[in-house]
Amino acid sequence: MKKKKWPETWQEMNPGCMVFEPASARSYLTGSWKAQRPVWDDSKCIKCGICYIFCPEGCVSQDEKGFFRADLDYCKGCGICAHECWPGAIEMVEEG
Amino acid sequence: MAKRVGMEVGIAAAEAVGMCNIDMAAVYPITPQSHIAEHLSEIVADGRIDAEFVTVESEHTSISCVSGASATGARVYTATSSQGLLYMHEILPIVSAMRLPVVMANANRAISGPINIWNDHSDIMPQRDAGWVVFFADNGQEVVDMTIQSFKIAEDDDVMLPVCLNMDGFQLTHTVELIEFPDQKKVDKFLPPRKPFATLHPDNPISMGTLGMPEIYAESRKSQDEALKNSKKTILKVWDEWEKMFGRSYKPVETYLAEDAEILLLTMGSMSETAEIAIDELRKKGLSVGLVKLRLWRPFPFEELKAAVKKAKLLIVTDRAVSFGGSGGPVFIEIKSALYHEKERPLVYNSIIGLGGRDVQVTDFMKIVEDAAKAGEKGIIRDYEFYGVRG
Amino acid sequence: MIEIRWHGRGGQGAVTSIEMLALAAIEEGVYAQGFPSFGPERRGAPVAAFNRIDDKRIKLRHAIYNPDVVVVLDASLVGLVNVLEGLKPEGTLVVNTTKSPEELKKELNFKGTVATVDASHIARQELGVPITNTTMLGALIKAVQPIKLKSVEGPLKERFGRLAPRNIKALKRAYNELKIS
Amino acid sequence: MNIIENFDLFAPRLVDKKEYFCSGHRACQGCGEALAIRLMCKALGPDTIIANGTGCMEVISSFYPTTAWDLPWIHLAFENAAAVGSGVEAGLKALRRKGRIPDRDVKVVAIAGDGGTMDIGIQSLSGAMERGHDMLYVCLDNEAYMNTGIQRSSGTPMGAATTTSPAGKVVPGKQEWKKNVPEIMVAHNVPYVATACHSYPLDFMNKVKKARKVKGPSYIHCLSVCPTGWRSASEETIKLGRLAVETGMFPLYEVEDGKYKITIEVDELRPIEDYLNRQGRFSHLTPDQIENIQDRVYQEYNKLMDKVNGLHSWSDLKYEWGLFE
Repeated sequence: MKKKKWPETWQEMNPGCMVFEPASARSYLTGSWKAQRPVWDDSKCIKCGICYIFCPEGCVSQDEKGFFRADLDYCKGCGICAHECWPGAIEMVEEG
Repeated sequence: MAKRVGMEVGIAAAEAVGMCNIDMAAVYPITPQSHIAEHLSEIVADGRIDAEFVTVESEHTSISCVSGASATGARVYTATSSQGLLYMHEILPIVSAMRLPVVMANANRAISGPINIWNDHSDIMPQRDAGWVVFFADNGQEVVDMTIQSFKIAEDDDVMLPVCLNMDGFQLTHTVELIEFPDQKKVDKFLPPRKPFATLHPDNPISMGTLGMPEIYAESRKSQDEALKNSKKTILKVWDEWEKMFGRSYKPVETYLAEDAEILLLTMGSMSETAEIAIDELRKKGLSVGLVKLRLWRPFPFEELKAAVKKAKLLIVTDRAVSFGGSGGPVFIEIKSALYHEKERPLVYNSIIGLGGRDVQVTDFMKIVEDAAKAGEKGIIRDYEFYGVRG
Repeated sequence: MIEIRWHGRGGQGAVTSIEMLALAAIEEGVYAQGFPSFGPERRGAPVAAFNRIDDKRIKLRHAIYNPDVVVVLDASLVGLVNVLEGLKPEGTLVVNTTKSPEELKKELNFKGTVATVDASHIARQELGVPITNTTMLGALIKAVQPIKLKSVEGPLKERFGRLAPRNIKALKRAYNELKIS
Repeated sequence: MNIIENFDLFAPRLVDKKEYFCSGHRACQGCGEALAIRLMCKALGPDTIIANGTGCMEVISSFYPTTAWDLPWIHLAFENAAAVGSGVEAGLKALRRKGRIPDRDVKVVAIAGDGGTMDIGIQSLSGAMERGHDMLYVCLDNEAYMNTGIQRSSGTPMGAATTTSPAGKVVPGKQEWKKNVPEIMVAHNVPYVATACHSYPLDFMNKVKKARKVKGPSYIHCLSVCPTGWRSASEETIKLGRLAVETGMFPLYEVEDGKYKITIEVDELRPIEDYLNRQGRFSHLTPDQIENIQDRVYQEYNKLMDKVNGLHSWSDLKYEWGLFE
């Protein structure tokens, strides 16, 4: 079932506009903001994790093999990971 | 056993808070509220209650601080007056919108300028639309009773709204008088520890005080308005329970010799009792006159007020604040608009009295009523008047 | 109802007087009010304070304009403020002074009752300080009997603790030494 | 040049993998402040309550009916993060003592921007620090009122152009020096004060962890690069933070029990042009004006180094926090 974006009626409002579901902002996909996306060249990656630590979105994670990927549903394409990757393993590629 | 004592009302207010098993209080001193702050801090310092007393650096912080504590599930209290209440103004509507059951005493005092520390209601009236439950107490006994009731009302799951209890500065706060303190065991039964609806704790991380986009802002306001209106049910229920347990009755609109009266005088706060004497005197002179006392200011008790005034020919509303450039005092404006659609309604006059500590004596009330009665007989529509102003 | 106005100076404890009197009256089972003049007066400035005592519940909330009794804690105030203002013609004036009541009566041209006692002297002897608020309470009780002398002991004990006996002694001396005309 | 000098290579693997400030928040691309919060939360861990002052971070994280926070979070207004935080602390303290909530160490952390801390919020901050609540306050300083459209605050550096301190024909940007709030906090005798920057994540997180352990008030002033307000490239967010430190514009230090310590040593300060030239907000400055700023940077840096080299720790002075605790 598709989650409603807004409560439809005033009766559905939580008291005090409290939000009871933590981290529910994940329902909003900021990936649509990006004009470029990071692409990893695993052959150059030393698995240092600097891309992970410096991502303002917290959308970079490590896969089973230890390589890093951005969750493109959330990546805004800021380019920090590519800029900070000192072995040069990340390249920003234009969207579309 | 209930205890009958002589006590300054400000001190008694703090003693009443001390009976409510509060967890936290933050009170910033301001005349004429300071005795509440002082005495409550003494109760805490002497270990008579187990609570945190936070000595804040301003009223803006006292209201913010108790709100933070209330969000953790604590029972909280603050008190203020005049400029202090105005300094809180920014935060007041946030507290109600966040549905935090803060209880606050307001020792009514005029607002600057010119700076004036004496009693009137010009501090609370600008807070009319803050979304709080607002009460007025007439005497020390009511201050004590209503302080205890306020916690129960505020914290009820059907309410979850802040409550402001108004008590006239000096006239009440600095007067030593007879007060009957209820029995602590009965108070504990009446007011068990708070059971919060939701709390700020890592065991269940919730977000409080979120951003409302245009898509939901109006719905959030509507839901808050409904909550405040709906709180009257709980208020009546709590007062009913109070009467059964402690014998003293409380109503949103109290009346004195009003049932058959052709002329009604309407008052709020400590002047109401003085006005009762004026009613007695006027009755002796043969005037058909009675008194209506407004105890509940928000949510406004429309039904009760309409019922109380519908048979009268003339209603004289006294205001203790000015709505500059408006059509009268704030209470008058409210009541006049409330009666607009009524088929049976009195002529409504407005006297602005008792500003900034100007004493209103029995003879003043009599003069106000007698003058109005003359004009009322002829059906004259009157503008509001500043009673007794020189010039 | 009896209405009392107290004159003192800021810091002389007129507020304590009105509180003690109100508490004592309430302890006796009647109704009482005590309230200060609501002002920003500081130490030394002339101040007033008020009591109402009645066997019915007191509804009046305004200041006292026509007192039955005026109590003056400090003789120097007599020429300074009009202590007779609004005092009922048949009312009572109780003053801390070395003067006799007859002398003062003549001086002020007052037709009602005047009572005097050298409360400063008593207070200095009994309390070591010329603070006359509790002493003059004894004078007032003798002059108009608003309450029984004994009723005031409880509130004084609660307020003054180990200093209470000395205050009670001073109060009783004023009660006994008061001259009335 | 090795761009990750002072950076322990594989340490990122050691940090808490859980995101307490989750994806889906609506901060600008390359937002340093969002990164700072993300790192801060990792250092704090789950037993934390956040009291947030109004500002970018509150707005971008709490679109009702959703929240980016996986921590208990409260927001009331702009200037009262410290006041709300101190209330939360007092409430928890009483409820814990009375056995109404689990007896567990839960840290209250108040956060706000530079405007909410250094200008409109300094009263509530000072009050809370003076009262000694067990609370960490983190100022996320992006050097202007970014949430309302880049207006000048007391955190804005000399010469920077903002929308209320524009680079005009006569007045070239802001004409006042940045207010030194960490020093004001030191003057409150707070047991722990530090400056930090998201560009030094381990240094920042270590400071947060240290502050978390303090029983009493602590303060961290975190420079947070704002590409939107600074008119810089979004990918240079980390680099700019690093340059701020390397030029001495924003030295990283901590003051523990009154004892100053530089935590990121800089052998020789780089010229401030390296930092200023990469930001549009300074692009109008003339060489003379830059030289003037450079002199002041040296002076402030030397003042700081004097303190680093000269002061005792309070613990040497047998200082104890609180009389009866």
